[in-house]
Amino acid sequence: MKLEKGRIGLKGTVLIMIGYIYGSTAILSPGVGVGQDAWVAQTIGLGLALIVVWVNTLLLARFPGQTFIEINERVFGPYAGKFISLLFLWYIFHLGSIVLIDHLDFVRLMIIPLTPAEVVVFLGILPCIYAAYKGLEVIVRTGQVLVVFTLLYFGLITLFQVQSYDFANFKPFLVTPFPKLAWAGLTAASFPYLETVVFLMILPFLNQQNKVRVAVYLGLFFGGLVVIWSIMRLILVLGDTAVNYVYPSYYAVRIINIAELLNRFEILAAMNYIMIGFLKVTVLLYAAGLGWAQLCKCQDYRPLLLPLGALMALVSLNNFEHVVGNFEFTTQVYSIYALPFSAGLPFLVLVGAWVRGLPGKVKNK
Amino acid sequence: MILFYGMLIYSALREMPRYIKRKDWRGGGIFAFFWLTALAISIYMSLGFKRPLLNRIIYNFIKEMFPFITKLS
Amino acid sequence: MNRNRLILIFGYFLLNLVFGTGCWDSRELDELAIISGIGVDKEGDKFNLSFQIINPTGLKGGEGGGNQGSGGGGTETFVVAQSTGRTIFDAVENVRNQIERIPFFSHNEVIVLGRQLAEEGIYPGVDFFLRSPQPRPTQWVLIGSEKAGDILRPKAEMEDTSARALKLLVDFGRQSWVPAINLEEVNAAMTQKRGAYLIPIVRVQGDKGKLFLDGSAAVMKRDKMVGEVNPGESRGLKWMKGEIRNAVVVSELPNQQGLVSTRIFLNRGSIKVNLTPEGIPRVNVYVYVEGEIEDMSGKFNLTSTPGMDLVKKQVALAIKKEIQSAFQKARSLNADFINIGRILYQNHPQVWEDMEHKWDEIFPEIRAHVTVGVSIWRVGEVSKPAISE
Amino acid sequence: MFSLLFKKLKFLQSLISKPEAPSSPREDPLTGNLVKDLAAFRKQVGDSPDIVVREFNISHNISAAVIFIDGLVLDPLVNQHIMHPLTQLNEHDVVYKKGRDLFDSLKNKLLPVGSIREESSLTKTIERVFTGATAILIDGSKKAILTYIPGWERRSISEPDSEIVVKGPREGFVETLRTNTALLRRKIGHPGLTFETLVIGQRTRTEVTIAYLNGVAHPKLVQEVKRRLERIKTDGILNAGYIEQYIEDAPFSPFMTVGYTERPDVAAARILEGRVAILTEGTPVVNTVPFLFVESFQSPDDYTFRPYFTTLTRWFRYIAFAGSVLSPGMFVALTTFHQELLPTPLLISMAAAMEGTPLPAVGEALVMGLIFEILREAGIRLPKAVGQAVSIVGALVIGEAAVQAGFIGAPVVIVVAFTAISSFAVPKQFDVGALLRVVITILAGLFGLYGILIFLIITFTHLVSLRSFGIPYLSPISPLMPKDLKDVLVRAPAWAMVTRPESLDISDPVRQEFDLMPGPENDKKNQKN
Repeated sequence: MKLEKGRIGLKGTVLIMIGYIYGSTAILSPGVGVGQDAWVAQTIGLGLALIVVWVNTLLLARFPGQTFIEINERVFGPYAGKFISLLFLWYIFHLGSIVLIDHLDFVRLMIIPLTPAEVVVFLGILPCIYAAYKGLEVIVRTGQVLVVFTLLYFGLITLFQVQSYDFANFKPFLVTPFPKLAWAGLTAASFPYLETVVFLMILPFLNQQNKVRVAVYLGLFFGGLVVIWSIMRLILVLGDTAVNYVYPSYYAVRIINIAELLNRFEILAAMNYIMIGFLKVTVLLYAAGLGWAQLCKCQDYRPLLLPLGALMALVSLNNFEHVVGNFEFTTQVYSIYALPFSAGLPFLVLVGAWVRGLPGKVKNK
Repeated sequence: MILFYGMLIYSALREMPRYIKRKDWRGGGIFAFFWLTALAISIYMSLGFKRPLLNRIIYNFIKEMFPFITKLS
Repeated sequence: MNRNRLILIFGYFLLNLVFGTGCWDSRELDELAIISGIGVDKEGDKFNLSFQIINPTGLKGGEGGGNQGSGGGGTETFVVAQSTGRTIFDAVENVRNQIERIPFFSHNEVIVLGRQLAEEGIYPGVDFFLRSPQPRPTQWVLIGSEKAGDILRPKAEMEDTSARALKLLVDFGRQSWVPAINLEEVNAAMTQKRGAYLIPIVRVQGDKGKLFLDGSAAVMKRDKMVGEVNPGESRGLKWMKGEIRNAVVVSELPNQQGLVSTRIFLNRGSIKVNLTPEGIPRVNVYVYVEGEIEDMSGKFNLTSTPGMDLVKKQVALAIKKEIQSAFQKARSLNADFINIGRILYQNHPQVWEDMEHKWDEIFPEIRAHVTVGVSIWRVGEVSKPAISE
Repeated sequence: MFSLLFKKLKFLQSLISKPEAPSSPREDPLTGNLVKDLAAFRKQVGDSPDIVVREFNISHNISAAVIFIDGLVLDPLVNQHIMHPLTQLNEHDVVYKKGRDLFDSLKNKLLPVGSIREESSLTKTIERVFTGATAILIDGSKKAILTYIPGWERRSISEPDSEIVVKGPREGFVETLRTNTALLRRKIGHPGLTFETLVIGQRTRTEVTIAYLNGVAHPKLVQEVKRRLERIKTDGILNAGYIEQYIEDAPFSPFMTVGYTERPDVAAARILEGRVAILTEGTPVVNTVPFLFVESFQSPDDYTFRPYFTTLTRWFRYIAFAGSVLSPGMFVALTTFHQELLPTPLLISMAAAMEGTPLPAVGEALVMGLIFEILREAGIRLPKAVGQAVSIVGALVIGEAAVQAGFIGAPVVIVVAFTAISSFAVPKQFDVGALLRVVITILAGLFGLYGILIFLIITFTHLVSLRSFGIPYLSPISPLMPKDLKDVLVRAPAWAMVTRPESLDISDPVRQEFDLMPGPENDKKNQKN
């Protein structure tokens, strides 16, 4: 029995992967900590991620059309498999709550500062639940339009910021000590790129199963390009001062002022952050809901979305005591926390499948 | 908070009859699990206790396990 | 039927949402005190803030023939409120004791910092404006020649508020001689440990309180004012950065042949820092300008290539002089507002690492080599002066 | 409180759940005995004054009867072409005495009428008589002859008021189904144009015809349309709007998923694209399915003017729709939440204009919106002469006086006026526009731009999830079909629209040849070489 009947196309999948990767990096701009070499760190991170997701593609190629939860159960049997699935689901769920609060903190701090957090989060999770309820096809079709809008916005902002570009900001090139750079690269790898592990729940529904690898790599690569360019733009515009701001990319948009006429573009930026955050949270919520339903062999995943979404919102309210805690967490320990889930679990399962020789005689079926 | 209570009550009113109709006890069980957890957290929060600060705990734990992080970032 | 029940319940909660909760962030337009200019002064250990608040009713009367006639032309277009507090935000909250509306900073046009504050350190005076999401990072920052409050008080003659007039003055002046700097740039400049920067100084002239922005500027190191540059020196810096869009260079021709004014409309500039074999930085400045001759006193005949060459040479000399004077001032104040340190860091990071801690000793020794290229295309409609022989 | 409501709902449902036993049409064959048949006929239909039963004899001995409804047939023609030949027969002419032969000779030789058909069932006969046929019963024959000489009052073909074009045909559909099918036939000469007829409504017996182009429309689509139409078991269909509500995909959605038009050229164009048209007797409106969101922004004039201009106007329509939905909400959000986003001079003059108005901006926007909706409604329902007076009074008194008196700020009036005008630029979606507008204004008053954005995301997700007869409602935008954007983002010239819309999933995608770009003959040759 299939819980999800929808099939998604290659183009849409690649587009939502781009949006997903760009997601919270749009706001938080990771790796700015290493100054003008942040884009190098991002490139290192992308490179690492491109190597690591090889595992995911191998896994999906071994078990075409099966989600990570189903694969786990095949490889490790009902109990150990369920345990690994639980870890994975916890990660997705927790990531969803972090992303949710990242974006809504922005709304709360910059757009409607006096509105209580609960209301903002409640309103924020509503469209996510609705879209996840409508199923994968709708998520992808909605998402791809949002991503196209994002890319248009991106081009527009790039164009408008040209006058404040200072290419000297890139200099001096590579003065950060290597361990620091490597650490920043690792953080970058795990912060936007390896979060794509959630697509292990979505790619099985791709209508061309032989194109899974293409989808993963195209999405990751172009998403990486977008992120790297956004970081480069930030350095070009703000230079070293980028670290001084809580939301540097928003600030960089705020200072656009062309001939006293084209200014106040932050409305576009804010809309973009909310839309892209919606996309990311929706994907995560959907994956969590579908995962739980498959784990417990429910007949339908959709009823779970409301309580799960409420739970995600409530947990997101209980993640940090203040914005600083959020930044510390994201920049310092997140990569260590996430790597075992986002890189370790697929690897473990792949090794397990390889040792047990699975899937052995699929062809008899 | 009242919004979350509303959401939970809505979901219960909407889904419980369907589960009973379908006799999908397993799905109903997991639904109830999430529902009750969410309700518990809502009540906890609306009673005005200090928030549990999940990520703070993870943060402190990992910071202690890997002290080199502070130097690098 | 089930669906109907659910819709009812959901509707009940929606109603609850609409009526039971408030609209936390909404502020009606007529509840706002729209601030157009802020003056920050320091008096002892307290901050004294002056707000120039737009009075919409006054504008209404002045604008469109008066609505009910009650507004009339007599109402002021802006009011100035003052308050003191131990911090900026403290003062902002204190001003609410006097004005009945919510202060609203998003449309602030200029921040004027008092002279005393500038000497003691401006950071405590601007942190609030950087931190709060309301004030825009693109507003101009100025330093008042005296107290900032006195600068905001006089009425502007043609604009609604004097803050707006001041903003327009900066907007125009930054094309030629005013080293305009906005809030974001101030913040960026303050992060430079060894560098310095300029903030224009605004003066009040005459009894009527005419605002006056001549291009003299305060030299700031980190957040403290260490000296003052005169208009020529600040323009010297702008030549180097290539920021001039519209400026007049008055150059003297040799042998008492008169003066030539040239309008410069294009300016490119670059500062290169090289290292001599002994490891001492040496600055090369390249400036290129294009202009046209606007007027001339005397009998000098332009209708020859050597004549034009002479004018070009004199223009180049005048610009060179200004640039050198900027260097001179920077050396004498030991304030690197040309940002040579940063250029050095960007191009020779290792060298900079050695020099950074003794930059204050090295900087006054640095000499600059200035090259100015001038191109003049137009001479106007007169090629040969009427009184020439 | 709720329990009471539930009880009420339950009661209502119990009413609905007892469906009326449908009166199954008994097969009632004609006996061949005229007296008996007529008695049976009278028994079934009663004695209404408009039913004409004219009994007479064909050449003395054979009795016969002509039955028709007065008003549905053209009297003079019935007299001339049916009564005259039948009554003027004399014995010598009746070569065949009785029964079958007589019947055949009547049918084949004597009746100078084009549309003739036989019917052996009494019930069917009655049905046909009631829809305008003239029945001839002959003693001794078990079949009735039905002729069609319809002659009821019908409206002449005129230009539809709702879809006016500048450059194009002026004819519109009328209430008569047969006329409408004829109009379509005249537009599409290809024999592939197929009509299929169903009768819907147990009491009204309304004839509903579906029209499609065989070989172009997807057979599955035709099948699905027929299935949904056959599902309708109701007592009456008086209007195409009824049909819409029974067959649409998302009955709870505010967006319509069934298209409509009053123009034969539009209907023909849709049929040519592979859609199915549904013509309902008694309505000058033809429904077309599937209906896509982008169709609301197309107008027949788009295809008659130059491409550049129409591309521009089409974009104006998109902007107008966005404006009609968003502008009051944006106004509220900008003036009460995000004043920093307005340019300073604008903010100051708005602040000056709204100084001292008693209501908050949300209230002003909602009240003015309400007044506008009332004015519009009043203007539509009133006679035309009065309607103008209403709009003048509304515009002058309410707008001008309210601003003068300081009840309402002038900016609100400007915004509402802009909203009103732009909502008429996209007539097909103006109902949705009004609905969304109110919700967005309220949300903007509560949460500012954030509320608007959340609502827009939900609306967009909803739009994406809609389908109209299996076709995603938002195609070709999402799912993206780049080929189809030629008629969405721009309006390509006719010679460039080589394929039919891909998003409709039709059998025969190619509309025309590739090489149709016009130009002087020589140039074309040069290009080829």
